[in-house]
Amino acid sequence: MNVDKIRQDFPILSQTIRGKPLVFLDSAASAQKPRVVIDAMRDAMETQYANVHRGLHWMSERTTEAYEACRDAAAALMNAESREEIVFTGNITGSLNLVAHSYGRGVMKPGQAVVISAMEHHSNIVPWQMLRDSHGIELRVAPITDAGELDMIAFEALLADGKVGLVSITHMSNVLGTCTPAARIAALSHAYGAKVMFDGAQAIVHRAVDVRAMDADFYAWTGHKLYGPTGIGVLYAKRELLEQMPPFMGGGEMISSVTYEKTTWARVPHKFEAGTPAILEGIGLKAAIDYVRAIGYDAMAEHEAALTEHALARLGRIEGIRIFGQAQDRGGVVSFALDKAHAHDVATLLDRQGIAVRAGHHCAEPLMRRLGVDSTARASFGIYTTHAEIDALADTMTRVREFFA
Amino acid sequence: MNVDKIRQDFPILSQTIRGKPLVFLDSAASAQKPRVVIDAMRDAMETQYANVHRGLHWMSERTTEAYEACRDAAAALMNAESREEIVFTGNITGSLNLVAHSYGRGVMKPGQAVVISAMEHHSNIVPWQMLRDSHGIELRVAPITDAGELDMIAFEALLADGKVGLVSITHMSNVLGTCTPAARIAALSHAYGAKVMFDGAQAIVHRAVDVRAMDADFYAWTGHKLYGPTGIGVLYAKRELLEQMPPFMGGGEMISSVTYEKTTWARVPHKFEAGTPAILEGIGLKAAIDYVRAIGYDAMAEHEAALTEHALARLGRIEGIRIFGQAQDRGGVVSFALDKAHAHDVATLLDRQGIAVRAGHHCAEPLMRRLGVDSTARASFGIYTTHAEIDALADTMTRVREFFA
Amino acid sequence: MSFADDVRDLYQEVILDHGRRPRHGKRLAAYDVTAKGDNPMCGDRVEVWVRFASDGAIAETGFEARGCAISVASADLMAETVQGRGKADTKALFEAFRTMARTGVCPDHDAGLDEPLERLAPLSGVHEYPSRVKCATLPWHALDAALEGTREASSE
Amino acid sequence: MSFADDVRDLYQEVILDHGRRPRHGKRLAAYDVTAKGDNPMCGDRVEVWVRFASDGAIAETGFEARGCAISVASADLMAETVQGRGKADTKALFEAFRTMARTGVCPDHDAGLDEPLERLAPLSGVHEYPSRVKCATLPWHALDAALEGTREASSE
Ligand SMILES: Cc1ncc(COP(=O)(O)O)c(C=O)c1O
Ligand SMILES: Cc1ncc(COP(=O)(O)O)c(C=O)c1O
Repeated sequence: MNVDKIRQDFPILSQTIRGKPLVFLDSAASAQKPRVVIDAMRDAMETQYANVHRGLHWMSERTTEAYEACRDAAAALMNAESREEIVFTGNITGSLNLVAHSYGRGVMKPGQAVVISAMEHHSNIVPWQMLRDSHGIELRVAPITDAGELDMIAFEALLADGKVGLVSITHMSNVLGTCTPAARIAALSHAYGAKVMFDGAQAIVHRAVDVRAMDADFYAWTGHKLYGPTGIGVLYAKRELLEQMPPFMGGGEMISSVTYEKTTWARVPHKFEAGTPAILEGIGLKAAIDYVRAIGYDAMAEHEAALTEHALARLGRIEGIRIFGQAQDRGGVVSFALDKAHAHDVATLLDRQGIAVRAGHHCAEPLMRRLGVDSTARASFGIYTTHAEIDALADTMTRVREFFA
Repeated sequence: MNVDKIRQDFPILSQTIRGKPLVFLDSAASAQKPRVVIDAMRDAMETQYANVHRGLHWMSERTTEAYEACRDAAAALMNAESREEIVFTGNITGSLNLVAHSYGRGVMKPGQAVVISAMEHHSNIVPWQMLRDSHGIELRVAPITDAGELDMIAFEALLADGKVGLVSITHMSNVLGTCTPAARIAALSHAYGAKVMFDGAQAIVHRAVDVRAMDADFYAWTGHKLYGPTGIGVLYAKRELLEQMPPFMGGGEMISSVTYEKTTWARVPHKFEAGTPAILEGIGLKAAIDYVRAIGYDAMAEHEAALTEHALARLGRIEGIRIFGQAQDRGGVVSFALDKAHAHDVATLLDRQGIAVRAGHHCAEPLMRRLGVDSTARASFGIYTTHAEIDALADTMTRVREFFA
Repeated sequence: MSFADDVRDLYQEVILDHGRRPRHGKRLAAYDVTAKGDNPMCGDRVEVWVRFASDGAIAETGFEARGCAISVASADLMAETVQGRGKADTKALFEAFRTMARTGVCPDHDAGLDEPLERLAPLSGVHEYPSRVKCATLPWHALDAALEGTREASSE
Repeated sequence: MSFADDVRDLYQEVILDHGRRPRHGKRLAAYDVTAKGDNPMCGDRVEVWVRFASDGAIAETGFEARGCAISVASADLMAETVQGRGKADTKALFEAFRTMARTGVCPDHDAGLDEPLERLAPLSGVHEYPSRVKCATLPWHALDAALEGTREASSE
C-alpha cells in the first residue's frame, strides 16, 4: 500500500492550518473524502440527478441505478446474503434507533433484556435506555477488563437467565481501539436465545466485516467514517428479522398502498426507508466503498496496525502520558492523557501546530467513568496517515508536556 | 428575473436525453442543484471538513461554523424567532415522523385527534396512521372541494368538539398545486385548542414562508426540493413545544450527560439531533438558501405564476386532456391525464423526447381516489423553467394524443 | 427523426394494437387457476385466469389489466404465446422473456422457444426504459403465480 | 517560530500561572450566593461562591473548577477583577469580557472598566479558538447566575 499515492487522492490533506501543514489525526470522528467520492457526488449533480424509484424518465432511472448500486456495494462489502438486507438510514445512530424501535418496541416483549458493554458510544446506550424507560426492557451492561477487553465470562453470565432478547455491542471501541470477538459474541448470544447486533462504526473502517461468517443478526455503520459523505448510515439485518419487524418511520417510498383505513408496507428493505432517500450520499458512499475495496482491507489493516504500534511505542515513551486500553486485538485509535494538563489544553496546543486530535469524552461518558477520567485526547488513523505524522504528534506531545511541566 | 442567466447556474440543464435537449419538468419531485450548492459541498470536502460540535481543532471549528450557518439561514428564511427553533432531520418525512413521535406520542393523549386533509402526501398521512394505531389517536380527514381547495367549513366542523390536538396540513399540494390559507388554518386550529403543523415541502419552493406571520406551531420542509442536497430536512417548531417534547432518537450529540441510570438531554434543538448530522448537506443547503434569497421569492413566485398560467392555457387547449385542480391560489405544479393513454405511457413518450415529467400517484393515493383516477402525469416548474419548455411539453402532448388516438 | 419514429423503438404497432384491443382481455368463465399481480410502485394491476387442457398444457388464458399500454399488450401477447404450452415450457419462456425485457437481447434458449420469443420480441424495446420493464413482466409474474398455486405476485 | 512562541498567543504566562496556582480556587466558608456552571459539550464544571460587603459590592469570590487551564485561569482572574464591584458593574464587565473573548477586540466601554479589562486581556487570545471561548466564559456565567439568584448556568 502506497500511502503517498493514497494521500494524493485526498485534496484536503495538502491544506495548512494556522500556518502549519495539516496533520489530521481525527479520522475516527469522521474521515476525509477521496477525490472519487467528491467527484461522484459532483458528477451526479452536474450530469445525472433526479428523484429516484418512482420516476419514469431517463434522469430518474439513471439516478435510481446509481443510488441502488450503493446497496449492492454495501451488501458485497459485508458479505450479506442479499441486497434486500441492507437498509439505508441517516447515520449509524439512525440505524441503532431503527432497531431499538422496530425490533425493540415491535418484536421484543416487556420483561426481556438488552445487553450492551461498558465501552459503548452514546449511540449504542441511549436508544436502549429509551427502550427501557418506555417499553419495560431491562438494560444490562457487560463489564470490561482493565485491559479494555470485553469480559466474556461476565458477559455470558448476563445471558444465563435466558431473558436477553438482544445483545448490542461495539465491534471496535472508538476510545480504546478494542476489537471485540464478534463471532464468539454472536455464538454465545444465539446459544442463549438472543439476537445480536454490532456497532461497526469504527470496525468497518479498519477490517473486513463478514456478517455471515460472524453470524450477526444486525450490523450497523455510518458512511462518513468510511471515507464517504455525511447523511447516510447503513443497517444490515437478516431478512427474516426485517420481515418480522414493523416499520420505524412512515411516509413515501415505504408503502405498498395507502388508504386512510389501512396502509400496507413496501417490501424489505424499502419498508424501513421513508421519504426521499439520501440519493447523492448513496452515490458518494458507493464510490467510497469501491475505493476502500480497491485498496483492500488486508493492506489497510496492516498499515493501521503498523501505525498503531508506532504510536503506542512513541507516545508510551513520553513521561507523564497515560495510554488507555491494552487490548490484544485493536484498531487504529489511541486515547491518552497527560498528567499535568487537561485534554482540552493538549488538543489546543496540538491544533496550534496543525495537528488535529479529538479531546473530550468521545460520546462515551460511562466508559470515561470506568477509566476514572473526565476526558482523554485521542489520535485516530486512516489510510492516509503516515508514520511521520505520528512522529509529529509524539514530538509535539513532548513539548506540550514541557510547556505544562 | 433573468431565466437564461439562472439556467447557466445549473450545469445539468445543458444535458441531452436520448439525443434531445433535457426539458426538466420534475422539480416538484426533486429540484436540480445550482453550481453554488455543488461548489459549497465540494469545497468543504476539499478544504475544510471534520466532524462538528465536539472538535477543538481548527477544521472542526470551521466546519461547525459552516454547518451551523445553515441553521441561521433556515431561521431567517422562515422568519423564526430564533435559530434554536430549527431542527435538522433527514428529509421532511423525518421531520413529520419526529413530530408524530415526540409530540404525538410524547405530548398528546389517547383520545385526542389529528386532522389532516384529503390532499396530503403519504408522508403526512402514514405517520399519523401509525400514531393512531399505536397511541389511540383518532385520525380525521378534512375534505377538499371539487376545485381542489380545502373545505374550510368542513375543516372547522372537524375541530368543533375540541378533541383535536394537532392539525397537520399541506401548505401546497404536490398534485393539485393548491396553496392552503395557512394563517386562517392556524387561527382556526388555535381557536379550538389545537396546535398546527404545515407540510411545506412544496410551498417553500414557491413562496415566502413566514412562520410567525402565519403563527405555525410546526413547519416542515425538505432540502432537495429547494435546490439543495438530499439527506437533509428541516423542522421549525416553536421553542416552547421543543422544550416540552421528549426526544425522538437517542445517541451522540443529543445528550447533556449520560449515566446508565439517567441521561439528560441537550438543549433544544440539539435534543432532537442524534448522531453526526448531515454536515455536508447543511453546508450545501445553506448555499441553496442564499441562492434562493438572492433571487427573491417575489421574482420566483411571479415567474412561476406566469409559467403555470401558460401551462394551464396551453395544455387546457389540447383535446382529451383533463387538468386536476382549479384552486384560486396555486403554485407551479400541473397534474393532467389524457383520455386515450395511461399516464405511464404519456411519461415514456415525453421522456423519449427529452421531457421529464412524473407519472403515477405522486405518493398521494387517497387523493387519487378522491379524483377518481389511478394516476396522473405531472409537470412541475422551478426557477430555471422556461416558457419554451412548456411549449415543448404542450406540442409534444398534442402528438402523444395523436399517437394514441 | 420524427416523433413517431422516435417512439417506435418501444411503441411498435403490434404493441399499440394489442394494448388497445387485447384479444384475451377477459375473465374466463371456467378456469383451473388464477392469480393477481400488483406493481405497487406504479399502480399497475393484472389478474389472470388459466384453463388447462387434459394433457396439462395451457388451453386458454384470460386477463383483466389496469395499467399502461405496455402491460396490457404484454399480457395479451403472453396469453397468445403460452397457449398450448406445458408448465415447464411456459416457465422457460418467462425466464427468456424476462432476460430479453431487461437486456434487449434474446438469451440462449431451446429451439422450441424460437417462435414464441419472436412474437414477444416487439416488447424487447422496454430494456431502454428500466422502470417500464416491470410493466412488461407483471402479467408473467401473475401467470407464474397462478401456475405455482400462489394467488398473488408482485413485480416490484 | 518556536513551539513556545506559537502557543503564547493563547497560553500567556499569566494564564499558565493562574491556571496552575489559582489564588481564589477555594470554597468560601461564609458566602451569600453561589451557583454552578456546566459546559456539557466538553465537561468543564465550575462552582462559585460570593460574599457581599455591606454596601452590596462583591467582597470576595471563591471557586472550584474542574476543567482546562483556560477555565481555571479565567475563574481566577474573574475573582480578582470583580472584587469591590457592584452587581451592575460586574454585569457590564462580563458583557465586555464576553465580547473580547469572542472577537479579540475590546468593545467600547465605560472608562471604569479600563483597568479590569486590561487585566483580563490575556484571555482575549481565545477568540482564535472558538470552541475554547466557552472555557473562558463559563466561570462568568456561573457568577452571573449566582448574582441573579439562579443556581445553575451553562455555557453551551
Ligand atoms: C407535499 C409533500 N410532502 C412531503 C414530501 C416528502 O418529501 P421527502 O421525500 O423529501 O421526505 C413531498 C415530496 O416528495 C411533498 O411534495
Ligand atoms: C463506535 C461508534 N458508534 C457510533 C458512532 C456514531 O456515529 P454517527 O454519529 O455517525 O451516528 C460513532 C462515531 O461517532 C462511533 O465511533
